[in-house]
Amino acid sequence: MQAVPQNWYLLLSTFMFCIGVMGVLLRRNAIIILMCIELMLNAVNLLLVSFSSYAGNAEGQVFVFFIMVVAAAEVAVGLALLVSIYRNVASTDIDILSKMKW
Amino acid sequence: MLTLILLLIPLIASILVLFLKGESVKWFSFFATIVQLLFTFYVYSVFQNKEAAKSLLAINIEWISSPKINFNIALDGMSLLMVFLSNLLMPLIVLAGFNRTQERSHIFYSLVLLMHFALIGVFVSFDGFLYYIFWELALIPIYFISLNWGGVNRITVTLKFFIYTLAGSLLMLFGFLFLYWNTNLHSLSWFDLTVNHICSCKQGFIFWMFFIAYAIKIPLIPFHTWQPDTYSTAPTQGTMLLSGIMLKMGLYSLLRWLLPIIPNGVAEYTPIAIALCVIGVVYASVIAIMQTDLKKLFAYSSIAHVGLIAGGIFALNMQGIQGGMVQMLAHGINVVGVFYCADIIINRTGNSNINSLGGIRLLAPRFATYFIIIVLGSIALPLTNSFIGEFMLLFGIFEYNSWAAILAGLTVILGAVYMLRMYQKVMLGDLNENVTVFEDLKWNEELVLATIAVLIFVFGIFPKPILELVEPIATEIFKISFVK
Amino acid sequence: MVISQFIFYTLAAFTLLSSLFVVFSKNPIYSVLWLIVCFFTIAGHFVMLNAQFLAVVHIIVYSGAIMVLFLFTVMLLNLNKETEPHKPTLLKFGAVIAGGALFLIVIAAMRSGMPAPYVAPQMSEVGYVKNIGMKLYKDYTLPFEVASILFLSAMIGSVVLAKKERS
Amino acid sequence: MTQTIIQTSNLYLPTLLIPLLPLLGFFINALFGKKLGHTSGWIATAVLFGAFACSLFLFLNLPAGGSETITISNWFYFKKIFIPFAFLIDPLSITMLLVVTGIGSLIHLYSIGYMHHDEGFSRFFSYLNLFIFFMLLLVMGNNYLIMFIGWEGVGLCSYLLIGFWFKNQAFNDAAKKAFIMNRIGDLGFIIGMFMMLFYFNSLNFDVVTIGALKLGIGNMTIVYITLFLFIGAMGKSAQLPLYTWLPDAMAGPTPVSALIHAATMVTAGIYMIARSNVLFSLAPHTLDVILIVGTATSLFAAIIGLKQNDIKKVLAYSTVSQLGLMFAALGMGAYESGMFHVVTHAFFKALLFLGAGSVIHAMGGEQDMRNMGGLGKFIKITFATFLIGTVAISGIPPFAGFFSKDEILATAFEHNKVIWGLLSFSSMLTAFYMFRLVYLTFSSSFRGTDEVKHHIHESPATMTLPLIILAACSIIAGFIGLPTILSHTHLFKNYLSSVFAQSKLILPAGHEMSHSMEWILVGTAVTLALVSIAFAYQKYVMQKHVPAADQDLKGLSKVVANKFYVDEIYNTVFVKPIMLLSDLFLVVVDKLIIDLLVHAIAFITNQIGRALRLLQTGHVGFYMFAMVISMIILLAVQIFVVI
Repeated sequence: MQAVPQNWYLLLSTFMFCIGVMGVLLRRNAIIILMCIELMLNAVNLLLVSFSSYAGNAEGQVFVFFIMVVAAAEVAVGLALLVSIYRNVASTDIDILSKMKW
Repeated sequence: MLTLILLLIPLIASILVLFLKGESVKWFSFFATIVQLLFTFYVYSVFQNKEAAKSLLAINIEWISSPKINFNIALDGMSLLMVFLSNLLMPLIVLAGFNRTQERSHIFYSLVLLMHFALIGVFVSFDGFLYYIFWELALIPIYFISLNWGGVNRITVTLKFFIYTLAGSLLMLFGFLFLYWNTNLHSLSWFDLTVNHICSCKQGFIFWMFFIAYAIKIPLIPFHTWQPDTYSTAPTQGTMLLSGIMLKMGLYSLLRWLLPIIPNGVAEYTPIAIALCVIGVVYASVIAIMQTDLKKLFAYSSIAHVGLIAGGIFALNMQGIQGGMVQMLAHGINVVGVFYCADIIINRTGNSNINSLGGIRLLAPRFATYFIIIVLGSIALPLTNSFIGEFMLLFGIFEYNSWAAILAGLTVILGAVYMLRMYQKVMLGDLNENVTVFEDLKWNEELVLATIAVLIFVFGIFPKPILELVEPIATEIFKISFVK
Repeated sequence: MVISQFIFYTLAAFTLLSSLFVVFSKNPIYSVLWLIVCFFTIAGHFVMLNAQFLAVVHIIVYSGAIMVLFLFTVMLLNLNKETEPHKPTLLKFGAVIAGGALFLIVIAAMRSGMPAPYVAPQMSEVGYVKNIGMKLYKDYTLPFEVASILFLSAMIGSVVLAKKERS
Repeated sequence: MTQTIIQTSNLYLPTLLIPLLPLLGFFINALFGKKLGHTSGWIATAVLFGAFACSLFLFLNLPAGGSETITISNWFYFKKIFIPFAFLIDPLSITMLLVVTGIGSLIHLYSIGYMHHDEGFSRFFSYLNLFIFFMLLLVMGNNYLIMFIGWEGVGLCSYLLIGFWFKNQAFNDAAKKAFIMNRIGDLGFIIGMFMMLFYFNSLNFDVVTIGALKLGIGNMTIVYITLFLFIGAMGKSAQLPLYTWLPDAMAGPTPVSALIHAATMVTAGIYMIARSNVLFSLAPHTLDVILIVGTATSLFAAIIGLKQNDIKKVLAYSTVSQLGLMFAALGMGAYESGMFHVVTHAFFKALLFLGAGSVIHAMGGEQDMRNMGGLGKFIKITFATFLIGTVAISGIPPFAGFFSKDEILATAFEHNKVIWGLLSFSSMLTAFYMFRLVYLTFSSSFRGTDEVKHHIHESPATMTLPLIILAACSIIAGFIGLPTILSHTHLFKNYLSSVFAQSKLILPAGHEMSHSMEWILVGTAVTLALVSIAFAYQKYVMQKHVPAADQDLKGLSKVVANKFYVDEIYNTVFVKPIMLLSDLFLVVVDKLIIDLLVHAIAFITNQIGRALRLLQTGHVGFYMFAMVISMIILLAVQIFVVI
């Protein structure tokens, strides 16, 4: 029924992942970086689901489910952190946050 | 099974002590070590019966299947000797702490007992990996003992000691891994390793890995610089543990994990090892002559003595090996006595410089008597315990090379020089102005010193049981390690 | 079966484009919005892969919860085009090149591990709610419950973090 | 090989009792001495008389020329080498036993009086008993290791007794010096034992002897063994170059000087060589060395003795000189003569020391002869006995010293005329300085303060009785060894003949000396002694010459009075460099080189850490770049390198 070769999914998710990486490198706004991470996570999700479907194995989808759980928790905590950082330095620019060295 | 009990008594005691407070801590520790000592005598009686011993003393359970690591503990003559030494000294070390106030004594004694556990573990394990675990475990309690209860400058000194020994252990671990992958049995069991030698081309490499680890622990020249500082800084009971038992770990390991495992490697590098040992004997003795700090003087004398033991072991002949074993026992007893005497003096006078002491014999004649007995024991007067060991060791070295024996024999002269010089400056003469009051021995001090004095004579006059105990294993090690 | 291929390509194009927009939009608000689009297309992919349950959950969790959170935060912090910090141009080039290089190298690395170009399609029903439900509640009960604890702690954590500190 | 069988000979019990009695005395005095008070001295003396009685029993019951080994246990063993704890009873050891216990008990008796006022009274007697115990072990052991126990043990007791008054650091220095000098010799002894173990696999006297005989005369192995053993003897018996401790050892109480540093311990070296006579006979080179060292020591010490003013120092140098004479005898293979002189010397030298002790006792601790004089009037018994001792040591017939000395000189004349000349000269000097001592001390008028003069008194009976007994012995002891010109049976030689029988076979037999020649030699010796006595009389009695104060000395006499500066030379050549070396090792090698290396390693690690931490910029962007680039590199490596 599925006429799309799995390779395409691989390529797609890899490409998406790389876009996410590029975004992380490119932007300085912490919120955007967080979003790019979501993008990367989704690329992985897509890959997992495609494998699960093609192999007829439900484990992959269960895994994706848990990734979503983690992603949701991560975003919640991450954003809370960002808000509290913003409250202190009035910016979300990651280059300002360079106190953690040596 | 009996061996396991021997191993567990200190561990359990170490945990239980944590729940006690005040004076009961000391009494409980003392009680535990005495129980352990009595039990050792029982084990010895079982050991004499060869048939029963086999089934009762050895345990070999698979622990980790891959890599193949077994929980393999057993007892043979040499192990039993070392266990006996530890268990003999432990009550004395605990007793030495009576009448002394100590902060957080329950933690202190817990660490001491934990150390005891680890030391026994080192002596009874017959699996390389298990042995390594105990070897490293022994380092932890003594580190904290020196760090928390030590003297001036303890942090730097303890760190130096810790890193020194750890570096050596790392090499040994590396050696063990190398050994594991390069023997065709893929096992670290002592019984396998002694039968199934690694290709002699690789033994030289392993020799250095192990030798440096042991040379640091023993310590041999030039790996000794941690020792004088550590001895003078650590609390007395720590020093007694270190010098009395922990050093013996290195010597014991030479005999257990070096000679029979890689005989060709040992045979190849024995000249260098003996040269280091013999030079060390003279070098440390000469330094000891001019030392003014009491504890440092004894530390250097200890380096000289253990250098002689190691030299005898590396002579690779029967009397050297057997003499080494006997001398380990003797040196353990003597060095503990010597350091305890030093502690009594320093504790009473608050002074460790021998030039500002003197005339103590006038005030404390009983202490002076015990001290001179211990001093004579450590300069190996006949009929004291270290004479026979020293005689056999020197003869062992003599058989290897007569010039080396003459050089090492200088310890006979130099030992007398520094010990008598020390005794004269500290105990004899008229009272120094720094020494005005010197209380004679308290009951616990007298008990410790009297025990040591008795032991010095007992093992000097009746050395035969000890020699017979270690003879089979010494013969075995000699046969395995004898390379044409 | 051209239709499914057509749908895939369209969705894929949308996915990639929207994610590129996420990265390159100047205004954070637009990034968020494009991300929502992206998530929807991914949900579409899930449907295509017969993973209906996940598709629905994806929309609810990501587009519904997470993205709202993002949007809310962006607006709360009043981030806009003017406040948006920028990297030097050289670094931007570097980032693009690094991303491209990573893509190439990952593809190259996967080359040997790629499945055959055409895999016999499997009529799978694993993505149905019933199957996933059985899996989750029978085989993965413990992780499922642990996940709820994770959520709880995340919730408490974010409340604690976001709460205004009294000084 | 194992000798575990316990002999049930009738000698077993007395043999065992001989060393055990003094040991028992030691324990009683050491543990209960404080409570016993002055009784402890009597106990110590009693046990020694018991030991003497046992020795006499052995002497009477041992069949002539026989020997008996009494094994107590197997002390220890390794490999195939067994070291038994066993005693050898033969004429040689019985001779020594009688000397040690006999003179020992007299000196114990004397000490009761001498040490009466000392607070360490019981301690003194416990040490003395311990010393006797070790000395008996030394004498009785049937192998070198048992002998070595005694050997080191007497060294220890000598250390304890020299430093008996431990408040005085100079005395302690002397004690330490004695112990260390002895230890130098002991190292030689140990090495000798190793060689015996190595070549003969045993330390038993009989086994070693048999093994050595197999190797034959002049074998280098035996030469080395005997040389090392001789080093041991040099230390113990105060020969050149290790003699310097003996004069210093006079710091101890006078009975100690008499017992340990004159009569018994210092003769241990001679006993040891006599015991291993076969070995030494097989090594002619060693015998030559012994002869030269002995002669040199005898002369050297006699010369130093001429200029000493401390009454005990004179006796000490005379002891060194006499020991040298004994070694010279041994070096010529005349073991019996050496042993004979040991016995006679033990009597008269103990007598002299005890007499000196009595003088010091009378003078209230004064030892400088320049402050004495005219004491003969005050302490008559002491004077009389001391004079007998002096005559005996000077070699005037028929006193004991004459016979033994004459025997040695006769052998020397036969052996080598130069040696004879030197030894004769040395005994002439002996006669001179001994009479110088007597004249300065006892004749003319008193030179000390009135306070001291008032104090002078004769010693109590416990002190004078031993003096009288010893004086009697000094007169008659010589008759056990009459020279051939007077008698056909040399009792002493006959008694010991079984011990030295094998050596006699090895050594080249000397031709019998003609009687006329012997008479000439005796005449020469006596004349020389009389001449030097007359010379001393002329100088110190007629001219009333008193030795000058130390600072007035000039030239050669200053050098001699300062003992040829040997101590100072040793100090600069050995002690100072070792101390310097010690500091050098500690400061340069330990602290500088080794610790520098260790610290260098730590420093390098530290610096690397310092450099690497700069990578930690704190910029998240940088970290992410680093991460991605590392990922790329890793994957690239995986693709292009590994595959």
